[in-house]
Amino acid sequence: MAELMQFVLSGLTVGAVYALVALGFTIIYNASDVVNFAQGEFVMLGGMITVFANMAGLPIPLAALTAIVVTAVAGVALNKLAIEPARGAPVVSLIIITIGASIFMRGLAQVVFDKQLHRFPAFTGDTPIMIMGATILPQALWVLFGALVVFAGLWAFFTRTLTGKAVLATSNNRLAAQLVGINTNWVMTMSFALSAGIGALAGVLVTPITNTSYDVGIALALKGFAAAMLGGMGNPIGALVGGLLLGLIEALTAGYISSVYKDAAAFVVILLVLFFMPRGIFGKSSTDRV
Amino acid sequence: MLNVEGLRSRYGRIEVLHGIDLAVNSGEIVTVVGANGAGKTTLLRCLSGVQPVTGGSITFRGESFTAVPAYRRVGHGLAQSPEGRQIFTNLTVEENLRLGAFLYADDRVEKDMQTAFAMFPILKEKRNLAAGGLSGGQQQMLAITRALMGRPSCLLLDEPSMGLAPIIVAQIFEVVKSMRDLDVTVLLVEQNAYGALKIADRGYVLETGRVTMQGSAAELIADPRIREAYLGI
Amino acid sequence: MTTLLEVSGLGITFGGLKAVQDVGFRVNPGEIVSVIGPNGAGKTTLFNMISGVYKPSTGSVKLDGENVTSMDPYLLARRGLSRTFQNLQIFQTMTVLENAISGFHLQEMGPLLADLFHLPSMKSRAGKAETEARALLERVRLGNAAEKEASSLSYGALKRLEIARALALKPRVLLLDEPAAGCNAVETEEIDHLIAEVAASGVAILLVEHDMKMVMRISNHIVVLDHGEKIAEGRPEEVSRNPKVIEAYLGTEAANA
Amino acid sequence: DIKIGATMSETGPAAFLGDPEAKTLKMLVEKLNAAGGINGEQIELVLYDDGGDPNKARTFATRLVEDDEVKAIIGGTTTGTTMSIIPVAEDSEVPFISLAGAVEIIEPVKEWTFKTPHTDRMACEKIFEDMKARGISKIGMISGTDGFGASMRKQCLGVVGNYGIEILADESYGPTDADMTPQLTNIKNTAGIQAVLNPGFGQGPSIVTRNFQQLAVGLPLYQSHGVASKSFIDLAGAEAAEGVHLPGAALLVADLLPADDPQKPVVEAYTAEYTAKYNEAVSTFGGHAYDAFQILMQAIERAGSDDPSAIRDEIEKTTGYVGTGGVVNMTPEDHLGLDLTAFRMLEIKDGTWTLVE
Amino acid sequence: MVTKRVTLLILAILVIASPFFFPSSFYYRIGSLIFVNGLAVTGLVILIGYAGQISLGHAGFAGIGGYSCALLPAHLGLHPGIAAIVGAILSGAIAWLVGRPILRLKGHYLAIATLGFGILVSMVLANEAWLTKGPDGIEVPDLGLKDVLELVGLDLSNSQFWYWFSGIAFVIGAWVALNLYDSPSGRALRALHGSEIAARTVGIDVARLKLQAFVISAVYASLAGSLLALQNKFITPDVAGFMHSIEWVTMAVLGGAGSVLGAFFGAAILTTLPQVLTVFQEYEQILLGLVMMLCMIFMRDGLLPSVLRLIRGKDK
Ligand SMILES: Nc1ncnc2c1ncn2[C@@H]1O[C@H](COP(=O)(O)OP(=O)(O)OP(=O)(O)O)[C@@H](O)[C@H]1O
Ligand SMILES: Nc1ncnc2c1ncn2[C@@H]1O[C@H](COP(=O)(O)OP(=O)(O)OP(=O)(O)O)[C@@H](O)[C@H]1O
Ligand SMILES: CC(C)C[C@H](N)C(=O)O
Ligand SMILES: [Mg+2]
Ligand SMILES: [Mg+2]
Repeated sequence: MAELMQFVLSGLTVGAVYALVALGFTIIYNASDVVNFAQGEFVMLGGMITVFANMAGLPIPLAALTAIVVTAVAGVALNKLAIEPARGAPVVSLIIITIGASIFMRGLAQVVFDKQLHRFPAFTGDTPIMIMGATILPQALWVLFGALVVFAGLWAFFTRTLTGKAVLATSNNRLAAQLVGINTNWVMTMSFALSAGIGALAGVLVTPITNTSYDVGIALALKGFAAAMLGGMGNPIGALVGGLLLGLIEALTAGYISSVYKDAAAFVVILLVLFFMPRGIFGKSSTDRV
Repeated sequence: MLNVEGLRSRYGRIEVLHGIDLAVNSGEIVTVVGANGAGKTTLLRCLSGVQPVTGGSITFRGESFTAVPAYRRVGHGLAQSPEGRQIFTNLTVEENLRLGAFLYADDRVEKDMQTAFAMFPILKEKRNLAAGGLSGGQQQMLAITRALMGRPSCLLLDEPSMGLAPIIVAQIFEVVKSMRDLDVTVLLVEQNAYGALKIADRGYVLETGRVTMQGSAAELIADPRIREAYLGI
Repeated sequence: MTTLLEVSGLGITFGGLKAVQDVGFRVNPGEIVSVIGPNGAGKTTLFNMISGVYKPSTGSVKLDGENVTSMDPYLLARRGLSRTFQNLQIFQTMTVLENAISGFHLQEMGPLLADLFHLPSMKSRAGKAETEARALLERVRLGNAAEKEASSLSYGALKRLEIARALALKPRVLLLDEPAAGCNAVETEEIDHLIAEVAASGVAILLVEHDMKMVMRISNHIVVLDHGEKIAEGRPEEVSRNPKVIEAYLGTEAANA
Repeated sequence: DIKIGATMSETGPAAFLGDPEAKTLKMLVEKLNAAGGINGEQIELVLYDDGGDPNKARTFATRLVEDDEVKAIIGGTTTGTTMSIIPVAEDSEVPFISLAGAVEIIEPVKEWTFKTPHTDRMACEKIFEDMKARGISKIGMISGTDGFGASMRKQCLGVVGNYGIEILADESYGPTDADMTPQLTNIKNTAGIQAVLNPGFGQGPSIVTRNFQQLAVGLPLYQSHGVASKSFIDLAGAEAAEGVHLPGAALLVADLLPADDPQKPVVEAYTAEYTAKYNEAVSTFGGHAYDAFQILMQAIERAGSDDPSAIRDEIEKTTGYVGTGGVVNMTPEDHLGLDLTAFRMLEIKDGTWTLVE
Repeated sequence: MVTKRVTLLILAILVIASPFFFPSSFYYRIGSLIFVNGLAVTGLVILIGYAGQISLGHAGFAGIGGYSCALLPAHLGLHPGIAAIVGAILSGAIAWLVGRPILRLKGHYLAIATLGFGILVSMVLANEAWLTKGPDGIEVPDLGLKDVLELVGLDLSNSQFWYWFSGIAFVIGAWVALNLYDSPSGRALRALHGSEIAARTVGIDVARLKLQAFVISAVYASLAGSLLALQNKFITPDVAGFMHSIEWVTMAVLGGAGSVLGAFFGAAILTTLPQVLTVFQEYEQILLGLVMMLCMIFMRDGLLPSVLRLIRGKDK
C-alpha cells in the first residue's frame, strides 16, 4: 500500500511537471494550430534566468519574476520577428520556424549562461511530507498547485472570456476573425506572451526538482507535447489530465514492471488511447462538413 | 458613403480587377452583377480589407480606407458576409454571433442576438451546437446574421442567397430591403441577379475585372443585354 | 427498366437530432430525381449516407440490386456511384487538369510497381486518362484553365470542375449537391443542359438544388424532405402544387414564379 | 606549425563533460604557444563540437584528417562518439587519444587508439573493493540508461562476482528523468540490501541522491566517477549528498592530498590555472583532456617530429607520466596505462570531498 | 514544378561535377552525407509532400536499416549488402504493420504517434544490449564492394567510394520518387492530400494508398540508415533518435516538401551548414537556428518553390 502510494506520488510529481509544460502549449496552439517546439526553451529560460538572476544577487522571488517577464518578452519577440513575418505560410513551415527558434534560444542560453546543470533551493524546504507511509517533496506540491492554477486560469479564459473566444476564432478561421474585427496579430502576440510566461513559470517551479541547464528544453517539450496529445491538444483539461496520466503511467511502470521501459510504456499507452480516441481523451472532433 | 476609384487588385502576377470605379451612397442598396470569375468576390474582399489593393483608392465616409487593416474596418461600420460563409466551425452558433459583435460589450449585443434568432429561429434551436455541424443553408444564415451583429452602417453581402431555400431567399431579400429603413447601406453581390436588381436602387455590371455598365436598377432590368446575359430571360 | 439506386428506410441521428428518418425512393437509369426541402431538411445528410460518408443507423441503400449500405465511398465509386459536394472538395494544390484526371483514377490505376518505374503500361493508361480529362474540361468550359492551379479559380468555376471530376468516373449513378449554387441564370441553364445530357446517356441522377426553376425544368421525379422526413413526392407539377411543400419550402411567392 | 585536432561534445547531452574538456585544451594550447611551443613549433588546435552525435563525430574526424590534415586527434567525449572516430583514425593512421570511459575503446588494443580516463570497469572494481572492505555483500543498483550508465552497469555486473558481492535489485532511469522514487522504493523494499550503487552521469545521480534522502533509505549510497565534479554536491544538496561514496581522481581532492603525493603539484597547478581562467570549479573530465594533451605533447617532443606514426610510437612508450588521473605507464598491450591506485575513494562530508582512508 | 527530366539532369550534374570543385577529399564525406540524407528526405517528400501525412519517427526506420547491417552479418552471417536489403524489407513490413492503425490519425496526432514509434525503436536499440550492445553502439562490417572495385582497377578512397555509392543510390531514389509523382498513384496521393473525402469518392482507396506511401518512405529511410551505418562502420541508437527524425522533416520542409529537388537542397543546406558554421565556434547553434528561421520566413513554401517563384516572377 505504502509502495503503491509512493508510486502514485512520484507519478503526480512528474505528471505535474508534464502538465505544466503541456498547458503552455495550449494557447499558441489554440491561436494558430502551431505546436510550438520552442515551448521547452521557454521552460528552460524560466529556470536558467532565475538561476543566474539569483546568482547576480536578486532574491529568488524577484529572480523568478524577472525570468517570467523576460521569457514572455522573448515569446513576443518570437512572434513579432519570426512568426508574424511568415504569415500565410503553411503550418509545417511555422513549426519549422519554432524548431529553429528552439535551436536559437538553446544556442543563446549556452553562450549567455553556461553548459552546467543548475538548481536553486526548493521554495519551502526539502523536508518530505509523509502521506500514508509514502513521501512527497513540498516542491512537488508547488508544481501541482501551479498546474492547477494555470489550468483554472486557462479554462476560464477559453470558456468565459470573449478574448479567449477570439483566440479560438483566430485559429479556426483567420479571415473571418479579421472580418468580425479581431486584431489577429495582437491575438498572436498575446498568445505567445502568455504561453512563454506559463512556460517560464513552469521552469521556475520545476527546477528545484528536475535541475536545469541550457538544454533541458527538448526533453521537457517532448513529454509536454506527448501529454498534451494524450489529453487532446488545445484543451486545458486535456493538458492537465494528459500530463498527470503520463506521469502516473511512467511511475507505475517503473515501480511494477520495468524501469527500463517506463517511457516505452507511456508511448504505448498513448498509441492505444489514440487508436480508440483519435483526438486524445478530451479532444473534440472537428466539425467541418462536406 | 463608399467611394471606390480606379481599384486594382491581383492574385500573384495576374491582375483581376483593372480599375474599378464605384460609389455607394448612404442608405442605398447597390448590387454588383457579373459572371463567374468576373471579380465580384475580389472586389468585396478589397473593400473589407482582406485582399491587398494594388492601385486606386477606397474611401469610406470621407476617410481613406485603402491602408486600414481589415479588423479596423469593422469598427468603422463596414461588415461583410463573405463568400463561402467562413463561419467559425469549431465554435458554437451563439459564439459565432457573439464574435460578430466582438467590438461591443453592451446590452445591445444580447438584443441583436435575439433579433438574429427571431430572423432565423433554427439558429436559436442550434445555438449551443458547433457551427460546423449546420447544414449549408443554416451556415449561410449564420454568416449573414454574424455580419449584422457587427452593427454595420454599410453591409457587404457576397451571394447571401446561395444555398438557401426559396422561402428563405425571399426572406433574405426582405431583410436586405429592410436595411434601407435602418439606414444601413448595402452592397450586394448576387447570382440571383433578377431578385437583386428588383430590390436594389442601382447596379453595376462587372465583366472580367471592369465595370461595363451601370445605372439604376430599373434601367438595368430593362436592358436587353443584361436580360440575355445574366437574367436568362 | 431495372431500378439502379434504391433507398429504403434510411435514417441517422446526430446527438439526439433525427437528421433523416425513414426516407426511401428509387432512381432508374436515365432518370433525374431531385431532392428538395428547407435548409437543414437532411438532403446533404441523405447524400452523405448514400455515398458512404456517413453510416446510416437504419435502412438500406441498394445499387443495382446489391446492398451497399455503409460501404466505403471508394468501393461505391468502383460500383459506379459518384458525387459532388455542397461544400467544395477540390484538390487545391493540383492543377485543374490533374483534378479532372483524378476522376479517372479507377481507369488509370494499375500496379504500384508500374507507377514507381514508369512502365509502358502505366504510361498508356495515364495518357488515355489525360486525353479524356481534357475533353471533359472542354465540356464544362474549363479547357483554357487546364494548367492553372485549382485554388486560383472562382467559385463558379470550381463548381463546374467538381462536376467534371464526378463525370470522369463515368458513373451509373450521379449525386449532385447544389450544382448550380453560385451560378447566375444563364450559367445555371448551361449546367441544366449538361445534366440532361448526362441523364440521356443512361445515368441515374439524384439532384439537390434550391433553384426551383431548374428543378422543375429537368426533374422526372421530386422527393421533398422536411425535418428529415419525406413529406411529399411525385412529378414536378404535382409537387409544386402540394400545399405542404409550398408552406414548408417554396413560399407563396416562389410558387407563383 | 603542428596541427592537432579535437572533436568534443561541447553541446548536447554530454556537454558538461565536453565543455571543460574543450576549455582545458584551449587553455593548454594557448599557454604552450605563449611559452614558445614545442620543438620550436607552434601548436595549432582545430576544435569541433560534435554535439555528442556519433555520426557528426565521424564526420569531424574525417574532416580533421582529410581536410585539416592534423597529426593527432584528441576527443570523443563519449564512448559512442569515440567508437565512431576509431575507424577513421585507424584507417588514416593518425594517433587518437579518447576521453571516454568504456573499456571497449582500448580492449582489444587498437594500434592508433589510446585513452586517458580510467575505465568504468576500474571504477566498478574500486567501488566493490571498498564495499568488500566495509563488509557489504548484497547491494541494489540503479543505473542510467545512457551510454555511460549502461556501459558501467555492464562492467559492474561482469566483475561483481569477483568480490563476492550480490546484486539483488537492478533498476534504471532515463537520462532526463525527474523522479526516481519508484525505483528506489523497490530497492528499499528488497530484503537484505546493504548498500546502493548508482552508475550514471548528468542530472540523474543528483536526483537519485535527493530521492534517496526523501525516502529515508538509510543505506550507504555509492556514486560513480561520472559525478566527479563539485557541481554534483550543489545539485544534490549538501544534506542529501552527505556520506555518498565514490571513486574519483586525485584532482577533486587536490588540497587533501598528502604533501608527498606525486600528483599533488600537477593537480594543484591545473586547478589553479583553470579556475583562474574560467572562474569555475575543475572536474575530472577537464583533467582527462589535460592528461591527453600532455601525453601527446610529450610524445611529440620525444619524437622530435610531427610524423603521426612517430608520435604514435612515442605515445605508446609513455611511462611515468604523472597526470590528473594518475600515473600513466603505457605499453603496446595497454593503451591506458592506469591502475586502480589512480582512483581514490572519496566521501562527501559537510558539502565537500574527503578522502576515505 | 520542375519537370522530371530537368530534375534528374540537375541532380546527375551535381553528383558528377561537384568533385571537380572539392578542395580536399573530406568533401566527399559531406557529399555522401548529403546524398544519404537526401535519400531519406526524398522518402519523406513522398509521405509529407505528396500524401500530406506527417511522420516524426522515420529515424526509427533508419535505425532498423542501420542495425540490420550490424546485426544480421554478426548473428546470421549475412553479407552486409544483403543485410541492408533485408533491413529495408523489414522496415517496409514494420511500416505496414504500424502504419495500419497509426495512419488513421491526422495532423499532430499522427505526428505524436509516429514520434512514439520512433522513440520505441530507439529505446529497444538502446536497451536490448544483449542484441545491440546498447547505447554505445555496435560495429558494422565492411561492405566489401570497394575492394572488389579495386580488383577491377578502380582505386577509390573510402570517402570517394561512399560519395559515388550514395550518389548513385540517391539519384535512383529520386528517379523513383519523380516517377511516382507523375503517375496514377502519385496523383491519388496528392489528391488525398487535398481532400480525403473527395479522394474516396473518386474511388481512391485512401487507407491503402497512405499505407503504401508510408511503407515506401520507410524503405527510403531504412536504406539511408543502412548507407550511413555501412560507411561509418559503426552505429549507435542515436540514428533512430527523435532529433534525427526532426532533422529530416526539417530538411524536407526547408527544401519545399513537395519536390524531390527540394529534398536535395534541404539536405544539402542542413548537412553543410553545421560544417560551415564551425568557424563561429560557440555561436554555431545560434546561427543555425537563425538560418533555419530566416529560410522559412522568406521562403515559406520551402527553398525550391520559393526560388522558382522568384525566377518566374510569381510572388504570392
Ligand atoms: N486565390 C486566387 N488565386 C488566383 N486567382 C484567383 C484566386 N481567387 C480568384 N482568382 C481569379 O480571380 C478572378 C476573379 O475571381 P472572383 O472570385 O473575384 O470572381 P467572382 O466574380 O466572385 O466569381 P464567382 O461568381 O464564381 O464567385 C477569377 O478569374 C479567378 O480565377
Ligand atoms: N455532422 C453533423 N453533426 C451535427 N449535426 C448535423 C451533422 N450533419 C448534419 N447535421 C444536422 O442535420 C440536419 C440536416 O442537415 P443537412 O446538411 O443534411 O441539410 P440540408 O438539407 O442539406 O440543408 P441545406 O439545404 O441547408 O444544405 C441539420 O439540422 C444539421 O444541423
Ligand atoms: C565519466 C566519463 C569518463 C564518462 C565518459 N566520458 C563516457 O561517457 O564514456
Ligand atoms: Mg464570388
Ligand atoms: Mg445541403
